[in-house]
Amino acid sequence: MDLRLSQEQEMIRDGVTRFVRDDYEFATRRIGAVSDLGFREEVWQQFADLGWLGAALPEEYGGFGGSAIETMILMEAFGRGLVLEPYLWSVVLGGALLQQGATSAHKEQVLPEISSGKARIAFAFAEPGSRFNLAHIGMTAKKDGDGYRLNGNKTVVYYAASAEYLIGSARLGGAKTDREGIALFLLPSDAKGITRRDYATQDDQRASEIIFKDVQVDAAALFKCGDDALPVIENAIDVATAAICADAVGAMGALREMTLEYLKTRKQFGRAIGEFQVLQHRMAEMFILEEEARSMALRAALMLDAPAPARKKAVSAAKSLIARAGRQIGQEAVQMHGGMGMTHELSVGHYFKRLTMIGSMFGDGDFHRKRFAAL
Amino acid sequence: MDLRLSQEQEMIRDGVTRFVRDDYEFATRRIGAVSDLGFREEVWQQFADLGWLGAALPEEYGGFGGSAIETMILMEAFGRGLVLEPYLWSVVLGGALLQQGATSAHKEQVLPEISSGKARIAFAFAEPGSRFNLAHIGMTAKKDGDGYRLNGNKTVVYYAASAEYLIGSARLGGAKTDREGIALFLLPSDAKGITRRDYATQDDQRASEIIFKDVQVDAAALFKCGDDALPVIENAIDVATAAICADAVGAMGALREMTLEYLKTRKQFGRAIGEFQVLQHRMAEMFILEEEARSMALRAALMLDAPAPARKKAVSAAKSLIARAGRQIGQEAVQMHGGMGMTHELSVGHYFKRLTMIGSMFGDGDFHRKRFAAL
Amino acid sequence: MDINDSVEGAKFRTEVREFVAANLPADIKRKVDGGLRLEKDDYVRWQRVLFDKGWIAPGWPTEFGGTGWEPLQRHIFEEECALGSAPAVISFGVNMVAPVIIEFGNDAQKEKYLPRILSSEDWWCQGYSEPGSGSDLASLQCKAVRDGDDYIVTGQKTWTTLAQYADMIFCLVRTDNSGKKQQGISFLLIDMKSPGITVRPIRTFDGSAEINEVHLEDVRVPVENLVGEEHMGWTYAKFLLGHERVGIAQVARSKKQMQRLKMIANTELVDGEPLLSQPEFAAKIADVEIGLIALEMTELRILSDESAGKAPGPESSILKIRGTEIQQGITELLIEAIGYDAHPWVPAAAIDGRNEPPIGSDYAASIAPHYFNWRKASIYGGSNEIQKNIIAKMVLGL
Amino acid sequence: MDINDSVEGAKFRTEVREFVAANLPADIKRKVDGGLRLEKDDYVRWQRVLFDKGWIAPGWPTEFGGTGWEPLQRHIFEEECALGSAPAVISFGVNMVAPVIIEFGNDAQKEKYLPRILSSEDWWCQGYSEPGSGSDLASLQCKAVRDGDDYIVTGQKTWTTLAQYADMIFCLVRTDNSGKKQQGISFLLIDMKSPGITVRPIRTFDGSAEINEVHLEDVRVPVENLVGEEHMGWTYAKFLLGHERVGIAQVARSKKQMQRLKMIANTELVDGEPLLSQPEFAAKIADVEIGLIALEMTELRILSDESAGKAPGPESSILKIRGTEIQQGITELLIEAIGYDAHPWVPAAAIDGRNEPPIGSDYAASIAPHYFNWRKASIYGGSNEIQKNIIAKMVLGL
Repeated sequence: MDLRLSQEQEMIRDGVTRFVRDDYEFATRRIGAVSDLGFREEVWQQFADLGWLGAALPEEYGGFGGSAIETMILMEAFGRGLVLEPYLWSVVLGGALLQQGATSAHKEQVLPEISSGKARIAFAFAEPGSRFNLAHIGMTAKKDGDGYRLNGNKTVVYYAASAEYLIGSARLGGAKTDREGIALFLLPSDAKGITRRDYATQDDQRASEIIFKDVQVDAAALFKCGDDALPVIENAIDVATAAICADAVGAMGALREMTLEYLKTRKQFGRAIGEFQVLQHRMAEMFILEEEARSMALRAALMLDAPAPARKKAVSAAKSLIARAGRQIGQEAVQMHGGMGMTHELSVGHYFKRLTMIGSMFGDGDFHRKRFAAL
Repeated sequence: MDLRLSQEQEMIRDGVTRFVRDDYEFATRRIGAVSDLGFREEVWQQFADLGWLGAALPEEYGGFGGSAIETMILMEAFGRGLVLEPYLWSVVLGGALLQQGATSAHKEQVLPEISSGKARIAFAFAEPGSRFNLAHIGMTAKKDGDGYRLNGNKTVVYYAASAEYLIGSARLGGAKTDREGIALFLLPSDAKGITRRDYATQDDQRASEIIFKDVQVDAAALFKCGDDALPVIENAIDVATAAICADAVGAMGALREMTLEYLKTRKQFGRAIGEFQVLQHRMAEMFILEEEARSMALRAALMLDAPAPARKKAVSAAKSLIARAGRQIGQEAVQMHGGMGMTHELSVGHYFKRLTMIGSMFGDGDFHRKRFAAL
Repeated sequence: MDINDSVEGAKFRTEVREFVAANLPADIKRKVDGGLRLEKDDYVRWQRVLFDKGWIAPGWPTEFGGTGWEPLQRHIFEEECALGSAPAVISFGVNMVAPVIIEFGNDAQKEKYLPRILSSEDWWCQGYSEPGSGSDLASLQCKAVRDGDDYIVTGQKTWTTLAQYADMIFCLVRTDNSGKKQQGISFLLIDMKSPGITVRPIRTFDGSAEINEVHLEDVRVPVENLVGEEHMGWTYAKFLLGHERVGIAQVARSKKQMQRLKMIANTELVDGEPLLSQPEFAAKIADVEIGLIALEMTELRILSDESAGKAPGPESSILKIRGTEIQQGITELLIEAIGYDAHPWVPAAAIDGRNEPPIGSDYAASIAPHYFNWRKASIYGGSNEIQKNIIAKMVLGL
Repeated sequence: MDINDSVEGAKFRTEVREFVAANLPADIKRKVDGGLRLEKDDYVRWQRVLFDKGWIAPGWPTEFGGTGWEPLQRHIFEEECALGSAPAVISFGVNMVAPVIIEFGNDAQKEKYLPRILSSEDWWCQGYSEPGSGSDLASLQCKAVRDGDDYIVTGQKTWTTLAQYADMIFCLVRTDNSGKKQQGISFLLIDMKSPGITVRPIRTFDGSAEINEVHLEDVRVPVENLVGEEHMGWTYAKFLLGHERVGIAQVARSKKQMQRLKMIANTELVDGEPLLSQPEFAAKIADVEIGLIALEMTELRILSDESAGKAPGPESSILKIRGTEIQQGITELLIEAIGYDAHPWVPAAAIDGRNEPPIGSDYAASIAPHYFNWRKASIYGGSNEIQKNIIAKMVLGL
C-alpha cells in the first residue's frame, strides 16, 4: 500500500494545475465554448506539446507509459477548470478501447496520432432506448463482400464532430441485449453513409446523434468481436468512468472553494454569511463529501487493473457515491450563493450543470449502486 | 371538507389532555410499567368511567358512537404520555375486528364488556417468519366434530396476558400466503392448549409468544371465514395503523416540546444552546416533520371509511411518512439532549424507543411505501 | 369532520373544471402541458378570460372585485385551474401590490390601479431585492428624496422577475437613514416608463431570461404614488409577506408535474421494463408523492383554521419550504428518468411550433433546463434558510 | 501508487491473522460474534494476550514498549484484530492517558504507570465531562486546591465510561479561576481507591450500565500526580484529542457488522425471498457499504500522509463523523431487518451461556438495545456537531 504520487506525477500535477489556473480562466474558456468546434484546437496542441495526450499511453505508441493515476491527475485539474477539450473521449476512452481491443495495425496507426494530437476518436456506444446498458445494441453489421455494412442509430456521441475516427459498437448477431454477437469497428468519421446532427450539451460540451445508413467498411475495420467485444467495452467504459470521477472531484473542489470564498466575503445582517453556523455545518458536510469523492476516485483509478469483478465493483462504488455527492455539492453551492448562484455570468451554475451531466454519464447513481450490489 | 373538531370532540380532547398532563406523569407511569400487568387496572377502569373505552364504539353496544376522530384524539394524547394501557389493542383493534367481522352474538356479548372495561381483547396475527404479511398464516384450524382444532404459533401478541379474549387468524385451507382459506376465531384466552411466554417489549409494553396446541373451540368461535376474513383483518389493521399514527404524533409532540425546552434552558459556551442556528434549523425541521405527521394521521383517520384501495393508500402513506419522521425526530431529540438524552432517567430515550417500535408496528416504512406505490 | 368536498364544494369544483376546459385557449394549454415557454400575451389572454368571468382576484374584498370565496373554495379554484393546465396568474399585480393598496392605499390609488390590475392592463413587477440586500431585505439602499411634489429615486433593484413586460413597479425605497434599518423605508408605485429607468436582463444559468436588474437614476415619482405613510413601508412589506397562503404550496401544480413524471417513468425503459416498475425509482417517486400528500393536508389544515377565523401565521413557512422541496424533488426525478436524453441543449425546443424533430423523446428537451431553473425556488421569495429562521423564532420561540 | 499490501504488509497481515486465530479465547470470540456483553475479565484476558506478544501498545515509542509500526501497519493490525473477532483494547489507558504521560509526564510517572498500563494491571477511566460542561469542555468546574504536598479535589465528573472497573482516573481539574476558561486547568492522575470518591452508575435507556457519575469530595491527590505543569492541562487535553487517528473510524469493526447485517438480511424472508434480495433494502445496504469503502479509503489517505511525515490535523474529524454515521446506519438497518423480532426486551439474552431459548431468531435479542445504545456514538467523544465546528473553523477557516 502506497498512496503517494511519484515525483513525475507531482510534476504533471503542478503543471496542469498551473495551466488551468493561469491559462484557462472562465472568460478564456468561453472562447472555446462558443466556437464551432466547442473547444480550442490550439489548446489541444498545447496538451500534445506538454505530453499530456500521451501521458497515460504506452511508450511504444508515442506515449509516456503512465498509469491511471496520470489520467486521474489530469482529469481532476480539467474538472477544476471545466476544461472543454475532449481529453476524456479521445485519449482516455478512445485510448482504452484501442489498447485493449485493437489489432496491432490499428494501434500502430492510430495511437501515435492520438498522443501527438494529430487525430481524435469518438466512441458511439449509446443508442435510443439503451439507457446505460452497453450490451443494448441495435446497430447491425452485416457481412458484405470482404467487409461489413453498418446500419443503425447512435445517440449522444460526445465530440463526434471534432473526431477523425469513430469507434462504433454493432451487432453481428444475437438479440438486442445479448452479451454475445457484438463487434467494434474503427472507421473514419467521414465515411460515406454517416449523417450527424451536432449540438451543444447542457454543460457546453458537444455531442451528436449519428445515423449509420449502409456504411461500408472493409474487414480490417472490425477490431474486436465475439465474446471479447463486450468485456473490452466494459473495461474501457470503466476506465472512462474512473476518469470522469476525477473530473467531478475537480469540479467539486472548485465549487467548494468558490462557495467558501463567497461565504467569507458576502455580507448579510451585518456580517459575513460564513459566520452563520448553519452554513458552516453545511460547508463542513460539503467538504466531507468532496473528500469522500476524492478517496473514491483514487480508489477506482487504483483498481482499474484488478480482475473484472473487483474493478467493476470499485468503479461502481465510486460513481454511485460521486453522482450523489456531485448533486448535493452542486445544489448546496447554488443555494449558498443565493440569487448570484442562479446567474449565467458566475461560473457556479456551470459547475452545477457539469456535475449534473457527469451524474448520469456512463450510468447514474442508481445504476451503479445496483451494479455494485449485484457483484 | 371540514377539518374542525365538533364540540364533543373538543371536550374529549381537553379531558384526555388534562388527564395525561396531570395524572400520567413519567414517574406515575413507571408504577404501571414495572407492575406484573404492565399497566394499571385502575387507570383502565378510569378510562371506562370517563367513557373513553366506548368513545368510538357503536351506541347499541354500550359505546358513544364516535368516529375514528375520537380514536385519533385519544391516541394522540396517549402517545404524548406514553400511556401503557392497551387501548389500541383491545378497543381499537379488537373493536374493529368485532364490529366488521363478528356475528351479532359475539358483538352483543363482547363489545359491551369492552366498552365497560370488564374485558379486553388481544389479536394474534403475526407468526414467526410472517414479517408484515397478514395473509402469511401457518396456524391451522381443522374441523373437529361440531367445532375446530387450532394448532400453530403466534408471535409478539401484544397484551395477550391481560386479555380475557383472544382473536386468532388461522387457516382452514390453502397455502401459507394465500388470500383465501383464512378464518378468524374468538376464544377465551385461557382456553386449554394455549401456552404463553410473556415478556416486556423494548418500550415497556407487554407481549407474548403463543403456542396453540390442539386447542378445541366450538363452531360459534369462528366468526369470519372464506374470502371475507382477510379483508376484515386488513381493515382492522388499517384502523389500528391509523390509530398508532396518532399515537406517534403525540409522542413526537412531546419529544419536540421537551427538546425545545432543553434548548432554551441548557447553557453551553455561555449561552442557551437554542441560540445556535444549527440547532434552530434542525428544530424547525423537526417541527415540520411533526406537522406533516399530524396531517397524515388525520388524513388516515378520515379515510378509514373510504373504499378499500383509497383507505389502504391513505393509511400506508401515513405510516410510511410517520415511520421516517418518528425515526428522525427521535434521533434528533436524543442527539440535541447530548449525554442526558442517553439516560434511562429522562423520558427522552423512552419516547425514542416507543417511536422505534411504532416504526415497525403493522408494517415498517418500506413495507407501507411499497403498498402505497402498488395501489 | 369530513375530508370530502361538501355538496356545494363539489358543485363549485365541477363549475371551475368545466369553465377551464371550455375557456382555456388550446395553444396555451398545449404549451403548459409540454413545459414550453409562455409569452406575455399567453398570460394576459388567460387572465382576461378570468377577468371576464369575475374570477381574476378571488383574494380581494368583493367591493373591489373579489369573489367572496372561503379559503377552501379558493383552494378548489386553484387546484382545478392547475389541473386543467391553466397558466398561473402572475402574482405581482393581483396578489401582491393590490392587497397592499387595498389595505393601506388611498381612494385615488384604489380607483386608479385596481381596475387596471383586474383587467391586466397593467403588468406589475416587484422592486424589493437589491444587489447588496438579498435575505437581509431591510438593508436596502435605493434612495427616495423628496423634491416638491415628487420623490427623486436613485438606486438599483435586482432579481426583478419579468420586469421586461412591466408597466408598473412597486418599490421599497429608503426615505430615511437615521434610525434602525427597518425604519425609514417607504412603499412607492413607479411607472416603468418614467425617464431614468433602465431594465437589464439577467441571464440565468439554465439559459432563460426572466429576471432583470432595474436601474433607477433620478427617477421622478409623484408623491401621490406613495402608499400609506412615509417611512412605514416595512410594515406594508411584512403584511405582504405574511398575507398570502392560498397557493403558496403549489400543491396542484406539483400534482400535475407528478402525473407527468409518472407518465415519463412509465415510458422510459430499463432493459425493456418501465422505469416506473424499478423498485428503487418507484420508491423515490412514492416518497415525493407522500410528501406532496402531507403538504396538501397541511395546507388544508391551515386553510381550515383560516376559514374558522384564525389569522395567518408563520406556519405558512412550512408550505414554502416543503412546497419548493417537492417541486425541486420532482424536477430531480424527471432529469433522472430520461438518462442521456437530458444532455442535449436544444433551446429552440422550448418554443411552441418549432419545426425540428426532437432529440430523443419529445418531452426531453425542457427537463434539464427546468431542473436547473427550479433551483431558484428555494432561493427567491424568502430563501428556505430564512423560512427556517422564521419558524425557529416565530413558532418555536428560539 | 499501489492499493495492495506490500510484500511485507501481506506477510504481517497473515502473521496477525494467525496470531488472533490461535490466541483469542473461544468464549470471548463467541461473545463478540454474538453481540453479547463483555465483562471486565474478557477485556483484560485479551489485553494480556497482546501484552505477552508485545502488541498491546502499537502507538507508543518503542523505548516504552511500542511496536515501532508505521501507521499503515497499525491499520492492518487493527483490521485483523477486528475481523478476527477480538474485542477492542480499552482506550483510556493505552491510547489516552499513556500518550499524555509519555509526552508530558515526568520520569517517575512514566516508570510507575506505563508498565501497569501495558500489563492491564491498572484499568483507567477518563474524568473530563461534568454535568454542566458537555460540548463546552473547558467550562469545567471540578476544583483542585493545593494543600501542602496534595491537591484537594472536589467536584463531579460524569459520563465516565466503565468507571466501575477503574483503578485510576485521569482528570481535568480547575486550579485557577482568574483567566480565560481554557487557562487554569490541570491534568491530574487520581487513584480511584482514594477516600472521597464515589462512583454511581448511570443507566442508559438501552438498559445497560456502562457509564457513571464520579463524585469527588475532598479527595487528596499527591502533587506528584500532576502531569506536566499546573494550569497547562488544556494543552494536554487538546494534544490527546488530536492525537489518535488510527482506528478512530472503526472501519474494521463496521466491516464486521456489515457482514453480520448481510448474513441476517439473507436469513430474514419477505414472502419467501431473502430481505437482501429486495431492491430497496439492498440499496440501503449498498449505500452504507459504499460509505464505508469511502471512509476506509479516506482513512488510508490520511494515514499515508502521516507515514509521509504530515502531522495529524483536523481532517480526522471526518473520520469521527462518518465513522459514527456508518456505525449508526448499520444498527438502523439491523433493527429494520428483523421486523417484529426487535420488539421483545430480553436482557438475559445479552449474557453468554443463558439457558432460555431465544424469542425469534437467536441473533435478534441484542439488536434493538445495540441500536439504542449506539446513539451515543455521535454524542460522546466530541459530538458530531463539535466535529463539524472543528472542520468549519480549522479546515475551512470560517
